[in-house]
Amino acid sequence: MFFAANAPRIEVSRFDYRALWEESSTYREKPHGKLEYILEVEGIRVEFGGIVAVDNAGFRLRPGEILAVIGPNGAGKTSLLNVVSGFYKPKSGRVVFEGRDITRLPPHARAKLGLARTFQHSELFKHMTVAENIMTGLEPWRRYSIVDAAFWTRRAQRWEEWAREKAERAIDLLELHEYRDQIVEGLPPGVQKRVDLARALAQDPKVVLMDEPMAGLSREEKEDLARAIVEVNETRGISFVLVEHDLEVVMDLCDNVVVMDSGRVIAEGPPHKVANDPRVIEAYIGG
Amino acid sequence: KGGTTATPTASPTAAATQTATASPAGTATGTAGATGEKTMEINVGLLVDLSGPTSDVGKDYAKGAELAFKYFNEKGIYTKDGVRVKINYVKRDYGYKPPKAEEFYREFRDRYNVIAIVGWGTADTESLSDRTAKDKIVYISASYSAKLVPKPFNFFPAPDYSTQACAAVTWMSQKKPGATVVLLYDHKIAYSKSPIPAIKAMAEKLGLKVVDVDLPLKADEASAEAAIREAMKYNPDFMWCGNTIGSCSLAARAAAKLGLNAVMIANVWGFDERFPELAAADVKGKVGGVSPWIWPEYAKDKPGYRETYEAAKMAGMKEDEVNLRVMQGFMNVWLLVKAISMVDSKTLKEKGGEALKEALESSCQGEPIKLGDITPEMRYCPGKHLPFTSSYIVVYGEDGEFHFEGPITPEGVDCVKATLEGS
Amino acid sequence: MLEVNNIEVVYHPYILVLKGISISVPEKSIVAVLGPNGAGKTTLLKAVSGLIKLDRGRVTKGYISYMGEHIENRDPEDVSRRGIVYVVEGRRIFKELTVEENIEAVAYAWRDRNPDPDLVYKYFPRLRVRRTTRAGYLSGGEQQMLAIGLALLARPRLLLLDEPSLGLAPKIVSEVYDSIRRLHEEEGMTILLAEQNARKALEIADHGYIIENGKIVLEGPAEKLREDKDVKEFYLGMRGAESGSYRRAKWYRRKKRWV
Amino acid sequence: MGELGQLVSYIVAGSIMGVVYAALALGFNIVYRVSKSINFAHPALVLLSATVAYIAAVRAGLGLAAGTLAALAVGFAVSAATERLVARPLRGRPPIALIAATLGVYYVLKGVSMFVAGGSIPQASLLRSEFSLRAGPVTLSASDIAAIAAGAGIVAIVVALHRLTRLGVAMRAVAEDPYGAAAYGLPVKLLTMLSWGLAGAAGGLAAIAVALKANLSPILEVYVIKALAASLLAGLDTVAGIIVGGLVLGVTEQLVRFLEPYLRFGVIDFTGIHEAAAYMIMLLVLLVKPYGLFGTERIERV
Amino acid sequence: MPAGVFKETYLQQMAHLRYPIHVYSAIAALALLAALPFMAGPFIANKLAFYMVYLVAAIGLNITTGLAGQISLAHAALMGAGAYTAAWLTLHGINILAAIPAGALMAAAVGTLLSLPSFRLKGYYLAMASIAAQEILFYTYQRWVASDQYMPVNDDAKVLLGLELGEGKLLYYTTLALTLIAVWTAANIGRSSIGRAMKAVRDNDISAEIVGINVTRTKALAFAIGSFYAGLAGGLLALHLTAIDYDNFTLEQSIDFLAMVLVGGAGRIIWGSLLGLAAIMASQSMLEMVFEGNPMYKYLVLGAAIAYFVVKEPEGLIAVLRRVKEYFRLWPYSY
Ligand SMILES: Nc1ncnc2c1ncn2[C@@H]1O[C@H](COP(=O)(O)OP(=O)(O)OP(=O)(O)O)[C@@H](O)[C@H]1O
Ligand SMILES: Nc1ncnc2c1ncn2[C@@H]1O[C@H](COP(=O)(O)OP(=O)(O)OP(=O)(O)O)[C@@H](O)[C@H]1O
Ligand SMILES: CC(C)C[C@H](N)C(=O)O
Ligand SMILES: [Mg+2]
Ligand SMILES: [Mg+2]
Repeated sequence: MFFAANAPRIEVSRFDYRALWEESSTYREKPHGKLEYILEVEGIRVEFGGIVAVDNAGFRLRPGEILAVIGPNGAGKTSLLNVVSGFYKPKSGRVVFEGRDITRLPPHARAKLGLARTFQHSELFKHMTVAENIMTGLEPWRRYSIVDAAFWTRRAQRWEEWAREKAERAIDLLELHEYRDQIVEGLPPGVQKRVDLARALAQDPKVVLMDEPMAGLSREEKEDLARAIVEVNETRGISFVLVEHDLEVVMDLCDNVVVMDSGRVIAEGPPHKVANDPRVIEAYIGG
Repeated sequence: KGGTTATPTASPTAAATQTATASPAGTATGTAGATGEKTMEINVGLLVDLSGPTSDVGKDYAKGAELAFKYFNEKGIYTKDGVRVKINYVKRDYGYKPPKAEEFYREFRDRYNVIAIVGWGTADTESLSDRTAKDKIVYISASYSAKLVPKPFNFFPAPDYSTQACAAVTWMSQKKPGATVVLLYDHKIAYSKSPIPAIKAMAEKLGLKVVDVDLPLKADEASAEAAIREAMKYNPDFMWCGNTIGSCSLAARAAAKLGLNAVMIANVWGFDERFPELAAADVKGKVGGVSPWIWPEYAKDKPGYRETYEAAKMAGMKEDEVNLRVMQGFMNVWLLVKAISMVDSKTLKEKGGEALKEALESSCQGEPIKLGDITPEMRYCPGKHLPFTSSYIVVYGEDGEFHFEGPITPEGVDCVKATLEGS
Repeated sequence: MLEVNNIEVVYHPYILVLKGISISVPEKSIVAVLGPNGAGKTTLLKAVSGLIKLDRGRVTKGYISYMGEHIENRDPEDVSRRGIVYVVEGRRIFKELTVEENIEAVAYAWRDRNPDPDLVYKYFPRLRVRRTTRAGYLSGGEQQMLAIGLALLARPRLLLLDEPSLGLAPKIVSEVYDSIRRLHEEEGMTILLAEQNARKALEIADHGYIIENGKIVLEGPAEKLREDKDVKEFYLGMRGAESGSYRRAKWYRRKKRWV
Repeated sequence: MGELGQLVSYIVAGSIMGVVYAALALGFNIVYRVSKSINFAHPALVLLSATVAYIAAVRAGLGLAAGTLAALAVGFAVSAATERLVARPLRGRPPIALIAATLGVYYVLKGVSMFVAGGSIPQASLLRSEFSLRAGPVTLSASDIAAIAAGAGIVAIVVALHRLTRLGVAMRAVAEDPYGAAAYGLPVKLLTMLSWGLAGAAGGLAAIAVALKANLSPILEVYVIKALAASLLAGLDTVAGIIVGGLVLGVTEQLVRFLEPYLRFGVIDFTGIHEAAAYMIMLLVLLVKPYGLFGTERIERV
Repeated sequence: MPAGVFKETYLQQMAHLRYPIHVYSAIAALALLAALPFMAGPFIANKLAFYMVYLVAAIGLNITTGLAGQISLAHAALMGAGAYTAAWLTLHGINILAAIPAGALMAAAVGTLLSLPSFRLKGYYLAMASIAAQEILFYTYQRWVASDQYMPVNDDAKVLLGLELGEGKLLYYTTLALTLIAVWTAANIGRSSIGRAMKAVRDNDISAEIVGINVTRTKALAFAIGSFYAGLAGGLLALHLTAIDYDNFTLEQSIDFLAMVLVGGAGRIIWGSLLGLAAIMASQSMLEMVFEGNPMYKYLVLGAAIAYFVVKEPEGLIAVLRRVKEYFRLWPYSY
């Protein structure tokens, strides 16, 4: 596929983009060889003025795994995800990414390490085109200064070319060609979700956190999105953490499931096992 | 300059006959009209404040200047060699904002090729003075700032603010030696600050104690009260108000309300016939102002004043509308007209503003200039455009009448120099 | 009770969204409108409630009649006064107000009809506990309940519900649907329901319409729709033997469309 | 008069200004409550109301009562019209649109004020009376007393209106989500327009208060801009809290003014710093406690 | 591999002048601008040069507010920082051409400071913070920086190799040259990744942060760059004027700048600013000429125009221009 190991690299004279590719591209022959867990989240506690939203919860994610976090509304799933992506500061607990403690890191720094995230509601840059949205995700890897930008130096031009090419690959993957130069505001919600994912994938992340990716999508759109997730997971070894209410999707896609209720983890394990856990049925699935 | 012609545009000045058409300075239109006299036209800029913080006095000043233009045009302005000069004036309201003044200055210069400007404010006149000197445009301003005294192209028919203020300080010290004087002025306005160094120098010389208090030029009742409250801390015998009449009258009202018993003397622009009415409080015997001239109402029939009234009548104004401000505007234009009458048409045509300047400066050695009986004999010398040095102190007496005391000529301190060095 | 006759709806300036839709909602029934994303379900409900006006939309053709009166292109207030209340998609409650204040605010609108806050708590007892919490901090299910609860204050005769299950956990979905059923049964409310969750909707509905692309492509009694082959495949995700695994979906591209 | 007496007189003056500030700030808060937006035209609205009041009361000689009525009417009408013509069509657009549009209205109203007064805003007082009350270091003029009455009156009326009816809550609901509110049957348009009108009327009465206190002048609007500090200090969505915001602002300003003479150290001369005091309070509040003392914090979630 | 082909065209797609017609128009416009002082006389040329100063400032605000969405009503005050710095330097014998960039840098520094509130505040709150900042800076200028109301600019510092840059045609050309540089660099910043990051922050700061953009830094940068242009304009002002007066830097001027950006087209750095400038400043000058400087008409006419355009043309005059263009392109058919 487009991201395969032997994808042709652009050769640009005098400018070593190979390093840049290496830095941002997570594709390895054997992804994440040594580490057992790529993301470890332990003992997280989040409070909002007295309300305990997350209470000593956590999960561990193996490289290449698709993990689902499910649980009733208000269980603290989004809050937990926000802690992982850095948007909320936990009261206690830690987030370890590739063996490195990132609990105190600001969100934008985490993105650069390879932790991407999509949103529950469309959080795209609505006045920009699809291509621009995706390219914006590459800003952390910008390799030229404001002076280069102002005078549009070779350096700036080269980088822009590189970024655009990377964006094109994400566009290919998610079949967004027809929307490439359209402003995202007003695109169908399903397409917006795809753009959101493309923006994340263009960053060559190691882990993608997705908050209710399937909410509000039709069956057909859900299938499209699922296909994309499975594909990058299989071909590039990208791991996923999905917060999702659609149990069918969870059962079909995920390797492991974590179930939360009232801020705590009440069960975890493979989907079929969890689905039959009485506590889960009681708290989440219902009779 | 003057080589290219700006696009002739119909200027919308009220009276069509008075509008300036874009034309190089001093176009001789040759023989014109039935009378067969030779005529030429010149353009003059009129920069006034009708809407800004000094519009309380600016509106009447502008009125005075405009009626002077009409009056003299009507009566006929003749150069030394008998060519009739028609003055086209272009009026701009700059709202007492110096940047706007500079914008309009450029319009005057580039679009209308004016050779003289009748101006207004201190900050703008001062900051433009070097440029007007370069452009050789005579600038007759309503600002009598001491800093303009040495400038080659700036003129005014009065002593500078510093010399006037020194007269006031002299007066105070005569009334009560060793008195405490609070200086109320706007610490951020060039006009208000202008005489302060001279006042301080003079006060030191005469042994008076002075204290600064900030009174905004754009004062309102609340801020005037605050200023007076601060002034009361110092138990003053006198106060100097360096702002315009609106602000000074509010200060007087606040003083009356808060029971401060000091006598307040205001700068020329801070005191005139309307003061008691504006103060709307019992200020009898407690306020006064400086004036280099007797006010029109008190010398209606004297030469000079007569012309002012005549012009006002021509413009359809009532007699009691003629006040000090109208006269000041009238005088500035009159000075310009005087200058024109002192040159011959050829020099005027060739040298424009410079000719007028030289004419006025010829008074240094030769015949002095007088605007009727309004001013004493005035002499403008190169490098020192200080026509005379005496001022009256106008006091609003216990009887509710204005009394002119003086004229006083400050002595012992070079007030112009004190200001030039002091800031 | 409600008769939507062949309406066309145009958003400003000329985006035609509904292309001739007719539905009818009999008194004391539950009618479900199903359809994929962007089909026009919300638009239909907005057209009925008058809210399209706020989106600069208009009914340009056809009519909507409620109890024999034409109500298309009226102000939303006017429509709600007649007893039609619309529970907007996406839990549009007043997030910065507490639950109580939410109720108070809406009660203000109906102060002439003696709104009864206890009715809200009766159907959604969970909310009583959360009375003083700001609504923004409620869980998704509670927010949805509050949203429906607020509508009750108006004592509507026709309740328009837009995707009440959106983003809710399965158990909460069941709970919400139970409440809807109770409202229908105990208060005798007529309900028009727009849903993506076809399974749930068809469970409680008497009649269903399927909209795609602004047109009705299928309609019928709920039980009939539940058995329809296409509905089964595309809305209920049951695809014969394969039974539609998402994992396998990746190689399977479907092109079939009704229209 | 001793230092202490001085201080007392400054504090009294500050409190009077505080009441006036509270009345001026009221307009901002009412609009914010119902529209979640700041009406930057408010300063000019106050200016216009004061100008009209002056024309009615002094130029036409109808007296202060007539002037007050005129100001109220003009304030109400202009503000309601602003809502209808500018704010309503901008619903849902980002804040900057309404900021710019109301600034445009601000210009227009300023121009109209100049126009009705014949070309420029006059400097004049609304009330001519030499009556005054004196108690120790404190002197109150007729204007002061009338200003307090007008200022405190309008604040009391509006607070009562909010407290005694559920209008306040309804307004907040409308502000937060006009769309949802309309769906639930709240009379959104009417409520919004009435609220703006009320804000305008409050501005009209506040205009009387401030014009009594500070005279009619082109810089009257500066007081209104400064009153924003009182709004912020109290919290933009409170009504009753505004009185605290106003008093704190007014007294602080006077205290700074009191201290000014002691703040002159040669080159570094803080003369006039009280003019900037309101803005410093504003900045400080925004940086430290943007929602003010009594305001409710916004909820932001992803 | 579509990417390979695309690489060739991407830079072309990003170019400022994409089609031959753009190139020709640019050349024609430049020629016209160069010849203008000879064709139109000093008044028009001076006026145009003066507008250019404000164009540079408007571009600055269009970056801060239009592109990055950080509302600022303190832009005039920032322009002041540049102007006073430049003027002060000339008084100390520094040539104006060195003083102008120094002023711009100073303004950028002050602007960065002013970005502090934006880290926490948005929308109305940020607008109010900027009003406060504007007034505090204004106070500083009034009382401390130039307490004599004006700070003179040294005319001798406006001379380069015996050429008087502050006068006549040279003033025009100097301003033109600096303006063109400013326009070009601003346009470049707009199309760079930095520009995209700013737009991202404007559209959705939360997701920008999560996507990996350092939002705080981007906001600070947006303020810094915007202020840099404001300072540049301030420096140019020092070149034009005989003295720098605080009345140049009032809240009202800041409002005018904001109006220029919004009426012209927010986020359309060059064309939006240009159209906004033409609409606001040029019409203001017209009104001043017609009504002898009376500001009442400015308030009435401009105020109404601002409100009208913001309400009726959300995207600004640029949208009107596009419609006109479209109309002519399709002429004589209506669609
Ligand atoms: N910013 C916040 N301020 C205050 N409380 C919050 C905030 N964010 C979340 N909460 C509270 O924390 C709890 C957990 O919320 P969270 O959004 O994490 O749940 P969730 O599992 O994602 O639910 P859903 O399935 O509805 O999305 C809820 O009670 C919520 O009210
Ligand atoms: N305010 C609007 N202006 C213009 N077009 C709109 C507007 N609102 C909706 N649309 C368009 O109308 C179409 C139908 O939208 P609608 O929201 O009614 O669909 P829906 O069936 O409710 O979808 P969903 O399942 O996502 O809620 C969509 O294509 C949408 O883009
Ligand atoms: C203050 C005003 C009365 C104008 C005055 N001529 C000045 O010097 O500025
Ligand atoms: Mg969630
Ligand atoms: Mg919908």
